[in-house]
Amino acid sequence: MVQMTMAKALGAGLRAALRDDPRVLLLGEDIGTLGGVFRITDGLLSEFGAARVIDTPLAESGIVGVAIGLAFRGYRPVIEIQFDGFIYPAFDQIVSQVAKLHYRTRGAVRMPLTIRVPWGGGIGAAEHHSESPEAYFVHTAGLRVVAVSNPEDAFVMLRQAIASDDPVVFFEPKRLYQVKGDVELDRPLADARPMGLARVVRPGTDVTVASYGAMVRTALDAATAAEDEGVSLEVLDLRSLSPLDDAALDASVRRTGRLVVVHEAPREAGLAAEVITGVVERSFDALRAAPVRITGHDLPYPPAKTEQHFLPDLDRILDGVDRALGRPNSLTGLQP
Amino acid sequence: MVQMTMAKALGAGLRAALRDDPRVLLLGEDIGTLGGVFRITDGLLSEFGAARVIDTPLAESGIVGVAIGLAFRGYRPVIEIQFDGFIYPAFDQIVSQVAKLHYRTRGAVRMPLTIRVPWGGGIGAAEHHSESPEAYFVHTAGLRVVAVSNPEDAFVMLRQAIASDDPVVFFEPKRLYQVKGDVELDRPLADARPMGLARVVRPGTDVTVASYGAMVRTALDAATAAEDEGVSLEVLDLRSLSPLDDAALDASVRRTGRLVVVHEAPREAGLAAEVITGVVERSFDALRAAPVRITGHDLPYPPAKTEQHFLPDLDRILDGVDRALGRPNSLTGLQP
Amino acid sequence: MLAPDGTRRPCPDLDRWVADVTPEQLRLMHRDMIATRRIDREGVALQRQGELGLWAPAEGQEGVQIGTAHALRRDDFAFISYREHGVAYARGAQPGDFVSIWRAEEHSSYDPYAIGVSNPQIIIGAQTLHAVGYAMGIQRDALHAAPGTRADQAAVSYFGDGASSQGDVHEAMVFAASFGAPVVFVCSNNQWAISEPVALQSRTPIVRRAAGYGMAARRIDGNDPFVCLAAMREALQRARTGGGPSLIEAVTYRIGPHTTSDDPTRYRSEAEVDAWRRRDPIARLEAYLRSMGELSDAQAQDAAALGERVATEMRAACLSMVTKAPLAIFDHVYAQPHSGIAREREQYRAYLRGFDDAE
Amino acid sequence: MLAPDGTRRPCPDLDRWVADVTPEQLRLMHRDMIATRRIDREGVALQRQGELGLWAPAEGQEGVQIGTAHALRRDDFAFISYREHGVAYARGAQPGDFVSIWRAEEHSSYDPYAIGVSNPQIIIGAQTLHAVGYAMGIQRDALHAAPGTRADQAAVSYFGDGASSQGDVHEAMVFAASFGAPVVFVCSNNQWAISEPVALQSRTPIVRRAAGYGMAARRIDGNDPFVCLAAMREALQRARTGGGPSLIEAVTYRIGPHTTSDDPTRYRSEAEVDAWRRRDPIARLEAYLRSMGELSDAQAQDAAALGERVATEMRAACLSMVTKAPLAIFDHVYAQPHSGIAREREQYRAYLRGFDDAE
Ligand SMILES: Cc1ncc(C[n+]2csc(CCOP(=O)(O)OP(=O)(O)O)c2C)c(N)n1
Ligand SMILES: Cc1ncc(C[n+]2csc(CCOP(=O)(O)OP(=O)(O)O)c2C)c(N)n1
Ligand SMILES: [Mg+2]
Ligand SMILES: [Mg+2]
Repeated sequence: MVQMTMAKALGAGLRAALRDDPRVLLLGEDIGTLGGVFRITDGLLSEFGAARVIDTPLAESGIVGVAIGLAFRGYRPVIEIQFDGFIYPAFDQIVSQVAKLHYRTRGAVRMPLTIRVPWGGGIGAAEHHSESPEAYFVHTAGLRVVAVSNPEDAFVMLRQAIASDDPVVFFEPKRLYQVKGDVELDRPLADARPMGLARVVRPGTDVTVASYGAMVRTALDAATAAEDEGVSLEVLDLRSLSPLDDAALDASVRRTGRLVVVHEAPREAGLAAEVITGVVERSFDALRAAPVRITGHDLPYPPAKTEQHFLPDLDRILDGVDRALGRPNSLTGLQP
Repeated sequence: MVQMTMAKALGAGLRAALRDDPRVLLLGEDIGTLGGVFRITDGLLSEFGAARVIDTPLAESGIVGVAIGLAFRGYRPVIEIQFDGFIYPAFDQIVSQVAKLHYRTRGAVRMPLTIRVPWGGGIGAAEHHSESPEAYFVHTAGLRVVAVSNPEDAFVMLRQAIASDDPVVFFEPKRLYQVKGDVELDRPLADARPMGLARVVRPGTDVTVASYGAMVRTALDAATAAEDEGVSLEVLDLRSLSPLDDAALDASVRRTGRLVVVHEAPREAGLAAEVITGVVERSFDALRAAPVRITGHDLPYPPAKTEQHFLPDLDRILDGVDRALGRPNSLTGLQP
Repeated sequence: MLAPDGTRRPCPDLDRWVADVTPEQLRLMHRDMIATRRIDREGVALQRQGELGLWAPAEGQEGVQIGTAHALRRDDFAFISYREHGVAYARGAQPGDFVSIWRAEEHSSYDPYAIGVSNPQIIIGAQTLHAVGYAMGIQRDALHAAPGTRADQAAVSYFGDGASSQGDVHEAMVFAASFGAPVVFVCSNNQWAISEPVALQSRTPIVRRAAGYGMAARRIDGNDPFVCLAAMREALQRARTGGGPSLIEAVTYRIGPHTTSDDPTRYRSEAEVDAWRRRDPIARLEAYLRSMGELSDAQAQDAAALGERVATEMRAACLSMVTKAPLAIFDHVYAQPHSGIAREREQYRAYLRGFDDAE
Repeated sequence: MLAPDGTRRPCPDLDRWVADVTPEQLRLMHRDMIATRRIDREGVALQRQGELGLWAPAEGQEGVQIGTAHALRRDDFAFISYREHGVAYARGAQPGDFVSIWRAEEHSSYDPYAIGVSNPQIIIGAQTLHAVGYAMGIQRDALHAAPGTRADQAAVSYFGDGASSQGDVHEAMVFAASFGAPVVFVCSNNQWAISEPVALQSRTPIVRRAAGYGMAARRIDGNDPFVCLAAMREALQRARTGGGPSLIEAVTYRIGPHTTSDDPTRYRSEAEVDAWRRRDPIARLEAYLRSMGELSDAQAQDAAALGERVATEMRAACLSMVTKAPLAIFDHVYAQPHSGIAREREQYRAYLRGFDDAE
């Protein structure tokens, strides 16, 4: 067990994958000499060479498209999209090709791509550098989508994603890159928690707070604060956004009867709607109150000086908890 | 009042818009001499000339990108995307530019684009020709999204979309193109039902069935069939997918206490999740049972010979109605 | 190389690439072109008879498809569009393979690895990037190739004149040039992208794009199968020997409609089509072979008979196709077990069972 | 046109385009270059002091930015990237305009229509298409221009060497050529895209791309402001007179880091930077003006003083910036009333009110 930042854990995950499987290779902008703008791939070029750590021309559709061709040839490409907001030029190749080729060819062609996306806000960045596009990919059948919230998961789930024979869109919360945590570097991958399962990161009894990525920490902070008020929150880290771990969600909501879902992405047709609708479909009888969404607003990401008004924080989560508990809250007295 | 197909009604809408506003122009692949692969723009090139009915090079990002530039210059471009599945190459320009430019420039630059999308399945087509990508755009703040279900709405809402100062993604169900209906060609636009409002297309008392596009007809058929069994369905045509007409949804659900949402698009993080979650948030107390989704499966669109197993039909809707009513249904006895 | 009337003209640039070609090889090309056209005609007929939803005819383009395909080695890999069934046929696709997609039974038919041809691509231009990536894979495999094994495969990407406008095709050329990838881009410039003439895509020959990437290129008569073979051999050899990517613009013509749904009378004249009919690639090779005394009537009849056989098999395969079972739509969405799809399949199974019970 | 040491060399191709340029005009260019550099230095300083989140320096690229911008007419329109503040300055952007984005107070500052410059584009290459569309709008306006009104505006798009790989830039050139749009593409090839050398994007000069579209083009010394002016005038005149689009590849160098977050020592040598420092565009124009006796010490001091004034104003504007009120984030999402945003704003207003009440 060692302490390391998420950035280092991701680098360690890539190194392990490159070492363990000669078919793994990395593609991206500035991932070579520079080691990536976040230095996740630092040192990998000199360790594994330019044939496996590939600085690409500046063209995201091209990156994903050639990765598809490499997968056709038996490789397992791991792509770094430089920032969340730069994945959209590759959308067609991801949605029409990566997600569909295995289905199209009835299994003849596998697409074991991993698309790493430095992700989300809270870092004071310029426009297009704080996006949370995960719902687009969750809505796209044929992809798996995961999000990590701590260095251990980053290290393990990245290797699981690379080992997966299905394409995985892998979301890395930028604002946690420099946060440290314990990482077990030597545990065999086979012994690790499967990528598709959620995790109860704090057990509780009154309200389930389901979240993922950077918001898990905020939810944990909210749970600590709530405890002071005598409210016990169960915090669930979804980890896998597609497929969702329905069993874990249902089990928690059946215990608490109340649900708050938290994410940075805008609300409309966002992931919280899927989580809530799924719980409603399966566990309507167990719900003691309407589930609550605490999310980004339905705006383009605002200028970073105002991003604290966009991003869910501890107080907004607690307000949502109040709603879920039927206690006075910000919406009390408002028209619905 | 005249009878015409939806295809003709759309053509009439474009003609009226071109006639009424010299800043309106059309862009797309094969929309000129050919009149579009669906002949929606038939005759418009000869009537309005090549400066206003523009056959473009084969490049969707290019089409949307130059339309943005035309909007910068004060034009109101109307784009035809040849088929739903070909909108993805333009995704970046739509999501990062069309949706954000007005916000980015604090209102200095308007983006009154209309992006017409021949849409959905049920026409026996090849891969990529039956997609239902609406949720991607609903999740994108800064866009308005509408879907039409009959010739009258097609004629009116297309002109409303073009007249809107905001960008509108306009979904046209391909399989209704040749279906006829009454169209009032002379009613002033100002007197028409606003684009943002839903419509109760069949009042009922037991279950609300909310839908849009081609599925509205299927829902109406289901309502007729249900009536024979003594069940009264209220069929709501959402029309505006973003923003949703919450008031109409709530009013209906508060009457019926039960909700079934129907769409062709895959379920996961699809629009039904948004509709249901919104209703749950606002009208939980009025719900007498868990709302139900009847949607496409979470697959890439399958080969058309099997599409009837993908697309919601009358029977699947009635099965959903049974679920909403707590009557025996296909899920009875299954694990959740 | 071959004039429209089939006379052999010297082509100093390319002659050496076909100096070793035997009459037998040319007869094989001729045979495959005949079969390709016969497949096409059967496809159109089947569509008219309601057996296929759509067909995208390649009539007139057999020269570039068969000429270039015959330059390929077994272990090369071609990434094709929806109109390149000639390439697939020449590489070993079976008659039934051509109908399952257009009958909408499947999204693709043959196993790409079995014949070294990708499933036909519908998204315009997308396959060009896949070819480049595949070629980059070839480069990487070569680094670790066991001594004595061949590591000099090439990838090919076919695409149309309309496709040349797509950003993906540009990015494919950028990547190919940047990495010196062993790939050949074959642009079948058939003058039309549905109703749009090539002049709308480019005011200058598409071949000139290559120089902008520092890529070798040739513009050839795509209705001359011989020159297609030669230019493709040259480009493949370049790829195999570390010379990097090439672009071939094959000037040809789509004699038929864009697809069976298209009505080309709306946008082009019969006179134009007729002029191109007189440049028919099959007649051209046939005239050449005949003038050399290398195609007997019996041989020509054999080729025609083979074409008939292929067409008959294709029709039989078409008519005997059985739509897959409903639950099969849930297969192959993922390569590994997936809780979401498993549940949906179960739910749909239960739903369908309700109908059985009802009966 | 100007050697690195400032001596005037004949340039037969382009001399006529600047034959009428007065020393006063050159002094104005010199002044704007000084101001641009001063803005840059202040931007970097402000970032280091924690007042800005980021700054993207243009140091070394003032020649192409100011040289080309001075060729524009008031009624032309430029679509720029995040690094073209020199263009914006020359067109009339105010000192405070340069900081609000990098201070993350706003996504854009000046009114694009007021100065004929778009908001700076961050998505690489996206703005090239906007310029082409704008130019197509110019063409259409010209069809209905009232007699005596000017209808011969041009659009310009600036972009980098890295951007040249993006599909959008290709599609922009395809559309521009296809429609003969009055647009000038200015590629500021500053040798680097963050850490990637231009050779990774293209093995051949980017200017050669133009011929592939049938577009006129020139590769020029981007550190020679005079030749930038000349080439831009030529290209603009082509646009204004129906000659269609042009590409200018201006060979220049990014002296600073990609942004203040970047560490260029990881990927390039000091020697390389030094070599380019010796080709400084400001020193070059200054030497030329001095050699002509057209820049007195007083005039040089005036230019420097103006630069100081701009920097001071920029700093003052920066430090006095007030972050907008929380609810302002809901403004301008839509141009017309929107039920969704209205409700969200109300809900957030109520939420914030809870804190007031609490206090
Ligand atoms: C991205 C995308 N846009 C549009 C289409 C619709 N479409 C199918 S074929 C075609 C024309 C293609 O022309 P070309 O590339 O010249 O190939 P050809 O059909 O002539 O063989 C178009 C526009 C598509 N399939 N994909
Ligand atoms: C679509 C997209 N991908 C990636 C980025 C990240 N990025 C910002 S600037 C840059 C390099 C751009 O290089 P170049 O076009 O040469 O312009 P320069 O920065 O040198 O002026 C990159 C990769 C981006 N902004 N947009
Ligand atoms: Mg073509
Ligand atoms: Mg650069």
